[in-house]
Amino acid sequence: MKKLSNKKMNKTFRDNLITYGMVIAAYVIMQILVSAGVVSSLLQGLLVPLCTYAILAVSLNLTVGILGELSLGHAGFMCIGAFTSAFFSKVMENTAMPSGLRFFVALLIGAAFAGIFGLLIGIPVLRLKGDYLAIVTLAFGEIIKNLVNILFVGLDENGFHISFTNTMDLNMAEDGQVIIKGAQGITGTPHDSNFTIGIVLLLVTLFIVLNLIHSRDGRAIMAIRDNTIAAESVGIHITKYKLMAFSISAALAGVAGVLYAHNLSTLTALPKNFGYNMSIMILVFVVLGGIGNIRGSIIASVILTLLPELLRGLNDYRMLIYSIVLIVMMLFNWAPKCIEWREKVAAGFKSKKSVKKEAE
Amino acid sequence: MAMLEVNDIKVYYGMIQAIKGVSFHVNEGEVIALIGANGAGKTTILHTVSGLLTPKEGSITFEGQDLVKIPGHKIVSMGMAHVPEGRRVFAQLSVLQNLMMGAYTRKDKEEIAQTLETVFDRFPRLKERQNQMAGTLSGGEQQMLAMGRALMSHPKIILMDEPSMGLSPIFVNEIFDIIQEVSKSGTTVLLVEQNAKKALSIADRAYVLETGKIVLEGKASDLLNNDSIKKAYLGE
Amino acid sequence: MALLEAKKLGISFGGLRAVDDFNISIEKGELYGLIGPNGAGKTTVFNLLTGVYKPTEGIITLDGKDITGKKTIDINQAGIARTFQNIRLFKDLSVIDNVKVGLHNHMGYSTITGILRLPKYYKVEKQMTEEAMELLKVFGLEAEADTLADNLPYGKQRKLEIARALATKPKLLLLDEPAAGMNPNETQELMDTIRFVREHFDMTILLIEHDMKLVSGICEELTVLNFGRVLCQGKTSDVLNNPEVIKAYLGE
Amino acid sequence: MSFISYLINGISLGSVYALIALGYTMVYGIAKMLNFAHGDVIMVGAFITYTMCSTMGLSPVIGVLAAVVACTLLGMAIEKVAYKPLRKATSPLAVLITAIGVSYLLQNVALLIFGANAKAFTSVVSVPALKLADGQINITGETIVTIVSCLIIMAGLMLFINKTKAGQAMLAVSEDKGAAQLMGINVDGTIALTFAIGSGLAAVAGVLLCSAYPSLTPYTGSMPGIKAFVAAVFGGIGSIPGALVGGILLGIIEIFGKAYISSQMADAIVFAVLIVVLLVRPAGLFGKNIQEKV
Amino acid sequence: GNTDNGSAATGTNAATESAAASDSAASGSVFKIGGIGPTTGGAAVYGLAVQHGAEIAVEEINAAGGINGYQVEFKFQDDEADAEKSVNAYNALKDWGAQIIDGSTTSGACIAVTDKTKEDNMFQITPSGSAVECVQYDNNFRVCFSDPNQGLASAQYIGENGLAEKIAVIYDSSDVYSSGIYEKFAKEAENQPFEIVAAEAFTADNKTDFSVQLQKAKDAGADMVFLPIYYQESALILTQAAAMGYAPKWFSCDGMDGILGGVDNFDVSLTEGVMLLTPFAADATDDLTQSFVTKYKEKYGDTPNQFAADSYDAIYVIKAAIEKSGVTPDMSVSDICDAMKAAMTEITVDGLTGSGMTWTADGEANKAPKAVVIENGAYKAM
Ligand SMILES: Nc1ncnc2c1ncn2[C@@H]1O[C@H](COP(=O)(O)OP(=O)(O)OP(=O)(O)O)[C@@H](O)[C@H]1O
Ligand SMILES: Nc1ncnc2c1ncn2[C@@H]1O[C@H](COP(=O)(O)OP(=O)(O)OP(=O)(O)O)[C@@H](O)[C@H]1O
Ligand SMILES: [Mg+2]
Ligand SMILES: [Mg+2]
Repeated sequence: MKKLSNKKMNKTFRDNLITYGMVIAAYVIMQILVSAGVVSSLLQGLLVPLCTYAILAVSLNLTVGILGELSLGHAGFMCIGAFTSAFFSKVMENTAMPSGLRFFVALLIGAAFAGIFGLLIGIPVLRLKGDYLAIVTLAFGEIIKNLVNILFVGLDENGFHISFTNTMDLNMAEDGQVIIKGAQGITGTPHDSNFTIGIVLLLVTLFIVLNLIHSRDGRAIMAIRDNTIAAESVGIHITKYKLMAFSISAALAGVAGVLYAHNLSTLTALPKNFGYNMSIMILVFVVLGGIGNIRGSIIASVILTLLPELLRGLNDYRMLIYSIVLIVMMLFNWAPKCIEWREKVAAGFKSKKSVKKEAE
Repeated sequence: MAMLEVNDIKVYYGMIQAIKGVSFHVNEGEVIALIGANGAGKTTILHTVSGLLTPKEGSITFEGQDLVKIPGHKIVSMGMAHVPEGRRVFAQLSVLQNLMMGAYTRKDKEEIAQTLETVFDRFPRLKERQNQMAGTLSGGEQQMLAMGRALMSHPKIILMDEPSMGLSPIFVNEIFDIIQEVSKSGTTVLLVEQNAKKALSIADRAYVLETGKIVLEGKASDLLNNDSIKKAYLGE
Repeated sequence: MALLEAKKLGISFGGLRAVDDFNISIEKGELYGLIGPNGAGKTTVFNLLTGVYKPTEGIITLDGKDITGKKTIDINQAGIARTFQNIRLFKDLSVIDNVKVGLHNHMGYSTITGILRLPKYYKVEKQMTEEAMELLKVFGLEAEADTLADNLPYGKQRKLEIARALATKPKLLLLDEPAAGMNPNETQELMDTIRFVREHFDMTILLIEHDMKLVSGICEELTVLNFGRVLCQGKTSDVLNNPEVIKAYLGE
Repeated sequence: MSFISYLINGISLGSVYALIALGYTMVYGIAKMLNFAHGDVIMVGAFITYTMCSTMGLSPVIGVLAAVVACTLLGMAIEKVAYKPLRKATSPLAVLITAIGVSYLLQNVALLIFGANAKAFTSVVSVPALKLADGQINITGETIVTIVSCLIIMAGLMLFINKTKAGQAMLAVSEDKGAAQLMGINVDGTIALTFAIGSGLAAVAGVLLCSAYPSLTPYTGSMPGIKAFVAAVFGGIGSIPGALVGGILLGIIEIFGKAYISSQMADAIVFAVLIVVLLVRPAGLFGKNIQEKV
Repeated sequence: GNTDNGSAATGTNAATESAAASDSAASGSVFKIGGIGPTTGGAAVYGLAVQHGAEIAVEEINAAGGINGYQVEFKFQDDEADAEKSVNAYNALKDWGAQIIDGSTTSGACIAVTDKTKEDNMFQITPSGSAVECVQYDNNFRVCFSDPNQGLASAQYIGENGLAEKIAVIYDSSDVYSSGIYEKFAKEAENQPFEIVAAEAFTADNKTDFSVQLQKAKDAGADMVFLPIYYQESALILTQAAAMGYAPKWFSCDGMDGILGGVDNFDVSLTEGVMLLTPFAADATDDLTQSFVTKYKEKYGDTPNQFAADSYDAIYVIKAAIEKSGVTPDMSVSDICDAMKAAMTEITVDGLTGSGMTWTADGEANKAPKAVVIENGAYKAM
């Protein structure tokens, strides 16, 4: 009988290996193609964003798929990770700190701040349910965006100055440097992200999320998702595990933010990149890839990030086609009729194959 | 001709075939029992008859009309009511609202009021609780509500899916009495039950279902004395 | 001393007095039945005992310790586990994982150990698997260990709920209508299982049931609830012959 | 005095939110889905009226009627093509995502047809403004019409849902589609009707939104859509009076926040108040906090 | 679709794309200019204007025989006003074989692209990226004014001409352009004889209702409201102010340009008396403007705004720099850039947005902001 569950262990193990393998293979192939000079600049430029979005999707899947709560504020955590880390890197830019170490510390700072915010926000938020929880996460995301947009931070010989109105209110000394300039955000963040770092961070994210899911804590989290009352009745501490999942998810979104911030020389908190639109976009990756399906999240985020770029040839019709493709893909992936049809086709395919085998 | 004729239906859930060619018929005025183990497909058959599921193959005729071709919601107004498994009362509506929902297809307000009276007579507890939210009723109370709701449409035939589940012994008896009364008042009954003994004792004929197929049929009294039935379903 | 003692429990919902002046005392190792008409308040009593509802009056002690008004998880850790009238499994987890969730508080390792897959992770997970399989065997579920709980047939789902409750290593097990939806044969089998659980795990069991065959077959003592109040309490055979009980509950 | 004009401005803004939230909450309450495309249906309604009235010079009445009819049909079409196939999907999130797809689709179609330039919407309201206290306080005709429409629509919806058979059918469908069908209710028809009503209301909301704030672009609907979502949640999502009260409160909070705390932080203030309210009343102001029976 | 000028491979296959790119570079018979800006999303109006302005210029140039005899190909890419997408757009243009960039349209996006053009040493001129950092490298130039420049100029102009004593500012705190101008304006106000009595913000998510901002301005007794924002929001503000019976003087910057024709169906009488510093006026009577506006209306059905004019000029600036430096399309991107960079400080361009424009090595255009006031629905020099 033990064999049976060994088999299951092996199956998840194999499943995870495929996921890691897929990422590593993509990395190796891309590196070979890049060094062979056959990869377009567009695609090369997309490599880091692809890693960023894959990390975001995987991390949100922890909240949506594993914890089972709908969050519409994920971009807010990304925003916190991006701004705190970019701030640090900017402050440290002209010091003796080697850039590798600086990025590593920035990464820790971004993840830690996002995680702490996740925890702080999670405490009140996770008491709510379903769509109420969704709207409150959305609200938090928007609050973060709004506050970052009017945040001014400067540094001079007297230390840091903070204001929520304008640079003049910082009362800085003449030689002071304004690091975060409200809507203008942070400019000139050192360009420390690259594809290799992106892939490593994606693998680390996968490692954390997959291992968490298949551990005692992951089981507890999924139990809460499936039936809170029953989970309580067997002694699972609901708040603790909800917060754990939520803040790990937030911290990983922070990591994506760090990657994002160090890939571009400007960092502004616009509705486009850190607003609810982005949160929803990440949710789209998760749902399209399959709720709770980690590998699917990666694939969906890659497809949906590449799609609008590949459609550039269509010019004005680009986003129109994109939206239609999104709807069609959703129907194809989720509509029960389509699923049935796909299964039938797959079954037909299989039986043909086996018939062939028998014939051989 | 029989009132309800089910002819060689096959029903699937996605790729899984739950009903593998089932035929049976119900004559007007009869009480027919459908018994079988857990997962045999009893609920699936009732769902197919009342239009919640569509058979992949086969036909279902009710009073000469082919039900498969008729949109599910029209079946009620033809005179068929269904007391679903697990009651499925509208939890956030009041008891009274639930009952009125049962009369959705009927127009005449006075007749509806009359039916309501008879339902309240039959289930005094429902009258007491008519303004309580249905979701907070106890299991037994919900079962009464589900039956009352079905009766509100004034059906010619009523399909009941395990109406005695979770009920107290006295109430099980009561439910079976009610079923008999309903039958006596002229309504045909198709009854699915785990409590095979009770079901067979009030039924005219019965069908025994095993993993999606009918394996035995006959007069209820004969089946009650059938040894294999006794062993498999009556716990004797 | 009794394992479970409840005195003068009461709760209302709006104007409805769902449970009133409820007293019960269950000795260690007993197989105790709680019966009564539909809506009498049996499930509500379970909810009071397990902290789902807070009693507005009365006290509950388990093994001498006051557990009145405690949270569900604390009550579980104090030693009460239950099943639900409307089955509540972790439906997207496998059968064995459902049981492993039940083992959660008895075998553990830290989050970090789990994420980093330190040796302790493998050791404890192996132990958990073994222990969960033991439990599944008791209920004849070992072949389905890796199926999703949702895909189990109804009867097996009920059994899995019991296995999960047992995994929390309770002193007292509460079963809410374990035989509902089972046919007589399946019920017979369930009775054997309940007896086995009592012997094998040295368990005290309080169960709600409407199937009189099961109740008279395995319960040693009974409490009958009617309109939220105790109608009658005592030895099974006495209670079942009590005319008031016959009138209110059993019929004829 | 400025307090009163802030209050009036808050109510004006809030009544627009409320009007949108009514349609939103209606669809949510019955179809149990967050229709993220609702805001964009509003935009479509406004564009239709704009085209009819400002471009073709037809009378406002015809313009509004055309918008209502067109949006009703549009809502039903969207439901049929994009939502209905997913009704039985294993996760309710699937249809949420197609709604987002539909939202993008409507925006981009409008962008191609009407271009990105803002259009100054000509108000369809000819009710004169109400001037009080020597003209110090000014209640615009648009505000009056919006509030009156809100009240009429709210009352109409409540009557419809509680008193008509179709309305009762909606309640049943929202709880259990299968059981509703067993009552003889046409589930598909009922949901289509819900979308039809919701989208028709969206057209009215679009016209009044743009009459009060006359700037129309393909993206006009998206932010008010989100705000209306917030308003609906505020009031208790699914609750019709809740949508009205939630919308108006949201408008007042937004204006007071800007006026007395900080105009830079207006968004943050609104959302912070929302969070506080939900923490105190987890199902919104009018929402039923339904406890699961164990 | 109006962007069909780009005829080179736009296939989805990366390999063929870059092959095609090197192909056409080798053939070297045309100059390839890439444009970047939002053509979808909330800022689409600006990106489309930039696209259309440039397209007209390119058409004219090609019809007149090209630049130094070489034809020009122009391709425009959508960036949704987002920094990351803007870099993608730039990379897509690179793959197409772009040698010169006209963009990005919005400041944040533009700054991100400057990094990339710097890396590649590609010549970049932004028509409208007004933040300081948009021209942070030596290969970056711009046509429009910088934000601080406009803030400073506005404050000085108001002060020197004694236009107002008490000023209220309404600005977009979530927008780089608007908050950039406001900052400098507020700083400079300390040196000027007027006082800022109210500074009220709005955000991209909260730009429907301006009643509070206006009420505050009114209550503070402001005799002038300074609007360092775009015309779309300005139109709403003017409408709402009129509705509440508030009639201060209005002063604005180049973002206001477009108010006369940019908002379809807008009641232009509301703009009577609005003052703005702008380099472009669509109803100016000079031949250049007239011909541009006519062509634009014909082709795109809209009145061009200042973004379109800036972009039109940008193409002519590129032309002037190419002619001055004598670069040819077969040269490498970097060589073209180096030569054009040097030429930029030597050229003088008469454009829609200024006559006699010259550039400094740090990328800024020298042109005097023209102060205009709207009278009878038309700009009039002040
Ligand atoms: N929605 C579903 N999807 C997939 N399979 C299903 C579904 N519903 C039922 N089944 C399967 O179809 C078969 C018949 O189920 P059905 O519910 O009809 O049985 P039943 O005889 O009513 O059993 P019970 O006595 O437990 O009510 C079972 O094997 C069941 O697992
Ligand atoms: N949360 C609640 N709100 C309101 N009333 C409730 C609630 N829970 C239970 N009740 C009421 O309390 C009474 C007792 O309910 P309970 O579920 O305990 O009955 P029961 O004895 O378990 O019945 P059954 O055998 O039918 O399950 C019922 O009348 C029920 O309607
Ligand atoms: Mg069944
Ligand atoms: Mg009960």
